[in-house]
Parts: sequence; C-alpha cells; structure tokens
Amino acid sequence: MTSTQIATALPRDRRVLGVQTWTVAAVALAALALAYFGFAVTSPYRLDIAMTFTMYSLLALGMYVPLFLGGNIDLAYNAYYAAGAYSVALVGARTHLPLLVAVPIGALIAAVLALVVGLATTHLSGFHLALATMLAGLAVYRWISSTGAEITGGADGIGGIPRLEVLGVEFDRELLVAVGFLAVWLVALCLSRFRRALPGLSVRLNRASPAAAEAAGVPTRSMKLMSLMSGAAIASLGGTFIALMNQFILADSFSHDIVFLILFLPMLGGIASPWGAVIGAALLVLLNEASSLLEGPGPLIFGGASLLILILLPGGLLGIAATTWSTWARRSRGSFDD
Amino acid sequence: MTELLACRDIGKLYGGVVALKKIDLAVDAGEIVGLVGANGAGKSTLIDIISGNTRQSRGAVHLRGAEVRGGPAKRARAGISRTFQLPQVAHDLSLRENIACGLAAPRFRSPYRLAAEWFHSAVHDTTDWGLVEEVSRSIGLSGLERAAGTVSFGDLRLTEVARALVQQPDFIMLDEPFPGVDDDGVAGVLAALRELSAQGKGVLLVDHNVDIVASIADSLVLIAEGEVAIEGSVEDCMASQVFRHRYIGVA
Amino acid sequence: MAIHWIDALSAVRVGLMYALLALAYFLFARTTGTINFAIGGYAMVAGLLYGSVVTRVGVPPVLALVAAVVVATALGSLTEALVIRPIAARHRDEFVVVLAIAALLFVLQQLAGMLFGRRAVVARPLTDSAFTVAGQTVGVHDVITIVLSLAVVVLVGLWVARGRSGRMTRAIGDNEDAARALGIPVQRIRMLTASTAGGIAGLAGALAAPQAGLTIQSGVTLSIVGFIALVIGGTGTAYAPLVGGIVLSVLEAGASLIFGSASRDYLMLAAVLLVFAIRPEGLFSTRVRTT
Amino acid sequence: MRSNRLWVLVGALASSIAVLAGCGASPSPAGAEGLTGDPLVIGVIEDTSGAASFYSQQGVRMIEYAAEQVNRGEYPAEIAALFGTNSRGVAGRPIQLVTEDDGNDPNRAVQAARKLVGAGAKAIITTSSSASTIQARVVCQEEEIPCIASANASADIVKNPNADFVFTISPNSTLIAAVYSSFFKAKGYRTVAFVADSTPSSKAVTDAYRAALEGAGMTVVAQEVIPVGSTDATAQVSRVAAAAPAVVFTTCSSAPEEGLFYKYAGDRLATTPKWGTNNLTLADETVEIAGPAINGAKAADLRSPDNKYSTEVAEGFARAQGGDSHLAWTSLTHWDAVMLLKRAFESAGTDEGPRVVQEIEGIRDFPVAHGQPGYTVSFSAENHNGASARAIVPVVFENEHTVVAKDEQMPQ
Repeated sequence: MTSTQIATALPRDRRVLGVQTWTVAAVALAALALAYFGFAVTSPYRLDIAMTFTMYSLLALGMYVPLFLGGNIDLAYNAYYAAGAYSVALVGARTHLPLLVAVPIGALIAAVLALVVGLATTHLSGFHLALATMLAGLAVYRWISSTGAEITGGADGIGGIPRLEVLGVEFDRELLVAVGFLAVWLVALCLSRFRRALPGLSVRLNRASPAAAEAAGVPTRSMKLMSLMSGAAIASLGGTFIALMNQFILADSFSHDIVFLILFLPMLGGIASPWGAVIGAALLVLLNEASSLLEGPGPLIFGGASLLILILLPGGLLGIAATTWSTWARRSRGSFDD
Repeated sequence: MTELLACRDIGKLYGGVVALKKIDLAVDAGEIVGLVGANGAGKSTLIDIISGNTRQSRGAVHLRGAEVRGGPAKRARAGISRTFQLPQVAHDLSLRENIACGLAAPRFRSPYRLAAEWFHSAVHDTTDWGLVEEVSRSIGLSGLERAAGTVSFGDLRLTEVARALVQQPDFIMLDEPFPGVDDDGVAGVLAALRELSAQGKGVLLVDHNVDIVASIADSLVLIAEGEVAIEGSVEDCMASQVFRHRYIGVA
Repeated sequence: MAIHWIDALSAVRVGLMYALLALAYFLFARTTGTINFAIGGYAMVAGLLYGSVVTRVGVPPVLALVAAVVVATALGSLTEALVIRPIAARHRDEFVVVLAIAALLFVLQQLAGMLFGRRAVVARPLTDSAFTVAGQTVGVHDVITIVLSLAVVVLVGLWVARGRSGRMTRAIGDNEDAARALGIPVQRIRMLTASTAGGIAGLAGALAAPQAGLTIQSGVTLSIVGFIALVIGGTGTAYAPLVGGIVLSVLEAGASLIFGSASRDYLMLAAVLLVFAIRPEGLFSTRVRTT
Repeated sequence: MRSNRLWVLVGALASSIAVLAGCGASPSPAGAEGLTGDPLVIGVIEDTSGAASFYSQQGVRMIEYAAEQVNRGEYPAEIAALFGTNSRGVAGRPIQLVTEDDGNDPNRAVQAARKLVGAGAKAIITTSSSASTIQARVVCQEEEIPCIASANASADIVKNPNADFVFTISPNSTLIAAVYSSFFKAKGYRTVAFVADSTPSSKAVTDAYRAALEGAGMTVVAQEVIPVGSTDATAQVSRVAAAAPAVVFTTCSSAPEEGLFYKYAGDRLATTPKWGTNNLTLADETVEIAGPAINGAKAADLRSPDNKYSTEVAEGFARAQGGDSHLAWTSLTHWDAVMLLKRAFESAGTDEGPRVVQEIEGIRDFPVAHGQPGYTVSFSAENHNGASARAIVPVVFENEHTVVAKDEQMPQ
C-alpha cells in the first residue's frame, strides 16, 4: 500500500448513500467521540486519560500540515506545547486577566516561536532541519527548566491555576474534556478540508517538487512559515488543555521525549488523513487502558509497531481500512454488474 | 504588435562552463515562438532563467517592458507560466489536484491573500474546480481522479500543461510537451495555444518534433552553442539550408 | 583562566569519541545517502552491553568490547537491510526515511531498556590501572581510548582514499546508476559501509561507557553530538569527521571554561545554525548538501 | 505481497498483546494469613523507568516488606512499644498494596494517582521524584485522601495550594540548607562553589541551597552544571578550581553526573572540602563512576549505623530480600511512612481521609527508622513536614563506603 494507492482509494467525491464519504466519517467519529466521552466520565482516571488523548491528538494534528503534508521535519513541538501550557499557568496564576485570553496568547507565542525557528532554518530540509529544530526544542526546554526558572517555576512548577470560567460557566474537568474532544474533532475536520483545497494542495506539491510549486506561483517560503506557525498554534492547544485540566504544570513535562511519541501517532493511524493522527492517539490510549502500556515492554511494542508500519504498510491503519474498503466495494460492485 | 517578453543579452555560466553565451529573444503579444536546438543547446536553461528557477549570469528578462526580478513564484504571479522537461508533479495527488495547484498564481497574490485563503480553506473550499475541469477538457485530458503516480508519461505532460494553463498566464513556456502524448492530446494542446494566442498572450514552445512546432509557431528561434543561430518566420527558417542542417540534421 | 593540560587531554578524548560517531555517520551516508540518526543508538546499545556483561556477568573487558562492536556491526547492517533499503525502494521522500530512523532509535532505546534495565549502567574500564603525570592521574583506559580511536579514524581514512572497495563507496555516493553500470557491487558495498559504520559507533559507545553512567537516553544525546560533529566537519573527506569531532569538543570545552556548561544547549544550537548559515557544506566538502 | 505484509503486522501485534497480557497481575496481601478484616488498600506510585527509578525501586520493595511486617505483626522494639508486639494489620485489617508506575513523568503521576484511587486506595505513598509528587498531590486533595511523600526533599510539596492532604517525613531542602548555613558558618567557610546537573530538579535544589548559604553571608564563587549524559567533567572541575572556593557543594539529582564530578575533582580539588546533599549517598552509580576519588567527600545522610531501629529494619529487609548491600535512606523513610499510616488509620478508626489526616497532624514524637539514634518526627496542622535537624547524620566516604563523620558536629 503506497501513498499513491491511498489517494486512489480515497477519491474526493466518493459517496455513501448519496452523502460524501468525509461527512459520513466525521459524523461517525463524532458519535465515537461521544461514546468515548460517556465512558470517560465514569471515573476520574479515565477522564485524565481522555485528556491525554486530547493532548496527544492536538500535538499530532499540529504536526500534520508542516510534517506530513509539507515534509518539513520540525521537532521543536515540545516548545509549542509548553507555550500553550505556560500561557495558561502564567495568566491564571500570576495575573488577574480572564483565563480565556491565555488561549490566543499561547497560540500566538507558539506561532512566533515557530516563525523564529522557521526563519532560522529557511534553507534547511530533511535531516538538517530535524537536527536544528531538535536543538531549538532542547534550548527551549533548557530555558523553561533552568534559565527561565524564575518565570516558569522550573522543577517546582506553577500551581494554583484557577478553573476556566466563561460567561459564568465554570469549565470543570468533564466540561474541559468535552471541549477538548470538540477541539480535536474540529481541528481534524478543518485539516482534512484544508488538505484538499488549494493551500493544502500547494503545500503537498511543494513537498514533491519545490521547483514546480514555485513555478505554479506558490510563495513557498511564506507557505512553509505559515504551515509551521499554524501547526505550532494547534499544538499549543494541547498544552492549554493540559494546564487547564491539571491546574498545575512543571518543567519536566516539556522535554523532547514527547516529540518522539507524537511523531509515531500519525504513522500508526495513517498519514493520508489528519484523522490518522487522532486514530493513532486513540490507539495509544486504548492500549494504555488495556494494559499499562507505558511500563515494561509497552513502548518497545509501540515503537516497533510504528517502524513495522512504516516499512510494511506505510498507509497505517487508515490505509489498511481504505484498501479493504475499496477491495470490498470493487467486489460487490463486480457482483452487481455480473 | 507589442513586445510582451524580451530576453536581453542573457548569459549563463555553470561553474566555469558556458551554458548560454548571449541570447536576445523577443515574443510579442499573441505570438507563438518555437524554440529549437540540439540537446544541451541551452533551451531548458533559458526557460529556467525566464521563469526564475535559475539566475542568469548576465542580462535581463523584460515582461511588458519592465525588467522581471525575483523568484519563480513572483514571476508566476506576474503572468509567466511554464512546464518542465521532466514533468514535476506530486505523485500522491490526483491529476485534478495537481492541476489545481496552478491556481496559486492568480490566487496567492500577496502574503495577506495567502493567509486569508489558508484559513478560509479549512472551512470552505474556494478552489475553482470548474476551471480545472474546463481546462483539462480543452486539452483532452480525462480521468482526473487518477493519482499522478499511476498515469502514463504523456498524461503527466498534459497535467503539467493544464497546470500551466490554469495559472491564466500572459506568457507560457512549454518545455517539450508532446513526447508520449497521443494525437488527441497534441491537438488539444495546440488548440489551447492558438486560443491563448488569439487572446493576445505569448507562447514559447520547445519541442523536438519540428513539424508540430512549425505547424503552429509564428516564428522560430534556433539556438546553438549558447547563441541564437537563426531566427525568423517559420517559412524562412524551414526554407533555410542551414536551419534544416543544424536542426533536423543534429536532432 | 589558565588552561590546564588535563583540560586539553580531556577535550581530545571526548573529541575523538565525537569523531568516531561522526565517522560512522559519514560512512553510512556515503553509500546510502542517509543521515543515520540511529548511530547514537548503536553506540548506546554497545556501551550498555559492554557495561552490563563486564559488571554483571564478569566477562573480561576486552572480550566484552569485541562483543559490543560485533553487536553494533550487526545493528548497522540490519538497519540497511531491513529499514533503509525497503523504504528507499518505495519512497522518494526523504522524510519517510527520517521518520523510520527516528522510530528505529526509539525501538533501540526501548529494547536496551528491556535488556539492560533503565538505570544508568556504569562500566568498568578496560583496565583499572592508571599512572601519574605531574600530579594528575591519567587512566590507562583513556590512553587506550585515544590511541584506538585515532587508529580507527586513520585506517578508515586510508581505506576510503586508497582501498579498492573504499574508493567504490565514493563512486556509489556520487552516482549510483553509473556505479552500477561500471559493475560495482552496489548492495555489497552498502552493506559493508553500513556494518562498518555500526561497528565504529559501537566502539565509540563501548569506550565511552566507563566515562559516564550510560542510560537508554544516551542514544539520542550521542546521535546529536555525532551529527553536529559531522555538520561541522562536512562530508568532503574521510578525515572531515575527525576535524569536526575535535573542533566540536574544543568549542564545547572552551565554552564551558569561559561561560560555564549551563549555556551548553544554547551554544550547540547557535553553533549549528551558524555553520548552516555560513558553511552549510561543513569545513571540508566537495559538494553542497543542504537541500 | 501486500497481504503478506499485513499478516506479518498482525502476527507482530498479536504476539505483543500476548506479552502484555502476561504482565500486571496484582499480588494478594503478603503475610495476611488469618487476618479477616477487609483489606486496607494503600496505593504506591513508583518509577520503574525514569530518573527516580534508582531509589524508587528499592523503596517499593521496602514498602512491600513493611506492609508484610505489619500484616504479620512483627516489629522492631522501638515501634513495638507503640503498637504492642502482636498488633497485626491495621486494626486487624491486612494492608494491601497497589502500585502504579509514573515513569517520573508528572503528567503520568496524576493518572497513576487517579488509577490508584480507582483501585480503592485510601492513602498514597509516593516513591517517585518531588516533581511527580507535586503533580500527584492534586489528586489527593480532590479525593481527600492522605498522601505521604516519604522520600521527597522539595519544600514545595507541603506548600499550598493543594497541600492539605500531603505530608513529607524526611527533612526538606529548606531545613537541610538552614543546617548547612550555620554549620558552614561555624567552620569559617566564606566561599562556596556549587556543582549541579542539568535536570530541572537539580536546578531547584541548587537555588534553594544557594539562597540559604547566601543568606548566611557566604559568597558563591562558582555554579557549575554537568549536562546529563556527559562523559567528562574536566571543564567544570577547572572552573571550580580556578574559583578556589573554601568548600564545594554538589547538588546533583542524577547520580552518574555527580560521580563524574568527584572522579575528575580527585586530583585538582583534593584539598578542598567537598559536601553533597543527601542525594550523594543514594545511588551506587555515584561511587562506581567516581572510584576512589569519592573518598573524603562528605554528605548529610539520614541513616546512622548507631541507630538500632535503623539497623534492625535494614537487616530484616536484607534478610527478606536475600541480601541487599546498599540500603538507601529513602527506603527507611518509606518504612516510616507505612508505620505512620498504620498509626493514623488505627487511631482514626475509619478510612475517611480528612479524619486520618487529622490523626497524622496529631502525631507527636513518633519513633522513626531514619535519623540519629532516638530521633522522632512530629506533625501538626501547620507543619506537614515532620522532620527536624536531628534527622541529619553527617557521613564521610572511606574506602568507597560511607561511615559516620564523627568529627563533624552539625547543629541540632
């Protein structure tokens, strides 16, 4: 299963019962999310796991446009994640501003960080870009954990973040998870639309052939910056939600370990669609629920599965589903035709 | 007729090697110019220089009398479009999607427009799929749902031509668009070029098939050893012994 | 501040470790065109293996060193055969290879965690003996490390420049199809360089193991420093990694002496961005390889 | 071909799940034969893979040992006097432990704590790092159950917000720093050089000590950082040597890096007094890396060979484990945590968290297995850290092992 075959397996106007496939998928996923939410509220622990799923999903969705559409390997995502979380923490614990303003502030800071990273790495791609951005992520972590510890609280963290309150409604843990799910659903939906419209197509052409994209009138430099910045802003939401949920954050959570983890989520789910990132995050959480994945052999299996999928089935789970679907559709159509 | 595009005293060095010595060339509005020459004569280099994909070592390119500067994207937005000798498409996109990328030139006029389209597209698809459909049909390209990685070489060429056409250019350069393309496709492309010409656009056509080029071009330019060897109307050139010898003899 | 000669000696020792890692990158990239970010992973596995079998099983250190290098050699060739070759056969996108190698590094890390535990493994040196020069204790292990590393760098340099198969690596790196047409056994040479690269990384890891408590996280750290040394040195000649490694180590030690090590991460980033900005091809190069 | 690939993947996943299924069975209460009451579930947060694993793993084994001793009703004399010799379980109920791993990741610490609560835990003992406890205590606050961070030294753990249900037993860094300040002052040290590693917690510890020592009038002439994963600390030693401090103070969190410093400090800082925090004596790695160069280094340990209670617990633990050479002081404080919980649950007569917390706050002069001989801890509603300076035992490395530094009189 190559990415080419996926493109054929998921044409843009395939219809099921007269409704576009993506609409069916979006509605089905919304139903799934609702079911999962119903399950999550049954215990505080499950609610935490649901929030972790939200955070992983948003980080992985943030990577989707720059990395999986554009091929720009930005590994400074721990910095964007931190931008969202620390905005909430600092606005909530150190100022009297309404906490809601922390959301755009976090997204803005993340986008500006991404802009700086993007400008500093203008001429880099591939492994060199990966190295430079990874070092940028390490530098930001160093700043959070030591140089800027007076602002960020370092290892002691920042506590006492109040609950978000909008128009008199207090966002308790359940409501935050519900809003988080909604955010994931909306972002994935928007990204899957973006992917098939002109800007998304331009990003993808640029990955295949920068010369062709330039010649077609795509301002590739601005576009790379745009994709890095919007990806960073989406990822910052992951940090926003975690900080709002836990009401406490500290430096140790923002090391580059998390970048490696979320890098694998879209691979597992399938990189042909942003929903793949969400499916990957769901899979991680599901395995976590079934066993203590993150202990013992869990990470090994997780990494090994990602590697195997990359080597053997680069379409990921979505790719497998798409192949099965198109094979089945072809067969059933064939039998009707006969 | 008014001069649309002009190359003045263009020279290009690769390292120490001379690729183009001195090229002067002009295309008028509504004119179709055939550019011919042996392999390695510098035809593609000249196209790269005009489109901005390569920087010339000397000389200047003028569009509507003003010197063209900046990268290919800026020139594309100014109205120059092109195809590549080796088709440059994204293999994981369908033909339709590849062609649609040409809409970038008229749409992303400024960083502000790019940003606006960027966010708008996440909510509402404003891509002009109708135009993509129409242009493709006009050059006889069908089966637009197919992924670019699965189609024939000829269809890839047509995809590139269609992408160049949806850019709605004032000046279009086709770099060997015909090898591998069937007769219907060739006829379709030629018709599209005539249509452009009728609208007062300029065309620079490079191909090895001198008969096809001669059948449509208003004038021919032969470059050899990095210089314009012969230029003139199609009739004059085809009548010229030197031309026949150098071009048909070598190619 | 006066620079003590022991500072210089340490800088050379650390620089040679960086150089070995960079050399491993260099060899791997030469024929496969891939920056193998799992190089540090091989070094980490080799170091943990060396430390574990010496300390826990009681295997003689020299034997353990050989075993570590053999395992790392195998890892290098397996990477080429099972990861890079199948992916490169299907994808033209460099970024898929980058992702696969990131996943490989993660897998190596977790595998090492399962095999050797997640705590730091402290290895015994090849020999405990030491001698005193001008009041400073110098371990014999350090001297062996320096001599062995230099020998490997020189031998590999000679092989690439003079050796029959060594020169073939150049041909493959320049133009694979042409090399194939000339009858060069491309796959075999690739395998040879990939496994040699693995072995060199393994040597670097095993020799460094007694200097620090290696953990499974060390893989990423070693990958990063080796890559930076490669970036600084460039890929022009087989000796470029040596220069890159020493330059990085001297810069690092110098910066630590002047500014303190707290600023290390910032300086690394600045150094890399600076090199990319002004000499993207590294100090030594025959061709530009940035994009 | 494609279906072959699919099968390889399915096979790999199936075998992984089989491996996973083999893990994670929960043990029944040890030593509880004959105890009829409902088990009292105590949750333990451990770190099997992160930076805290080197003391967390032994800590968990000690908690298991302590729970087993409680279930059997077998205690050293010091505690038997309090409970009675055959006081089995907690008011006759066996202690049952449930354990969750947080990998020393603060985000996972919250989930681990919630999972423990979900498994019925009525109290939580944390054995992971301070950062992890600081995050996990939020759950204890929400669920209103007592949480004992018996090994953590951060002073922030018992600071509000979210500190109503959390207790620490060992001296925190503020207390130890205060002891050091007057101690160094008495010894006439005017200048100090700090050596830390690049972890956030080391930075936090260093800042705490630095503030205390500067407050006592000392001048910090150098503050060096050894990046985690370093293979060399020559430059740091050079800078410290050039600054010529009266005393060197190592405030690392990561053991190998601390060892690396002592290894290279052996020659050039041979005559400078070197002190470490109570982290220095925790892990074998420090000594393994430093080798003989560690000899002469001093530290504030919490374990005294002269303390009979300590020795008895240590020997009992070693017997149960089949001989564990090096008992970290953190393991002793975990033993104390279990005893403290038994005491509080018994006197509360209920599982209700707020009542149990009230009982802990009422505990005075409770004998503990760590500290100097006869050392006790006392809590109150205002003071959730029961420690006092008498917990601190100055030790010195001789022949690569610690012995009590008899000539060092630290303020009490």
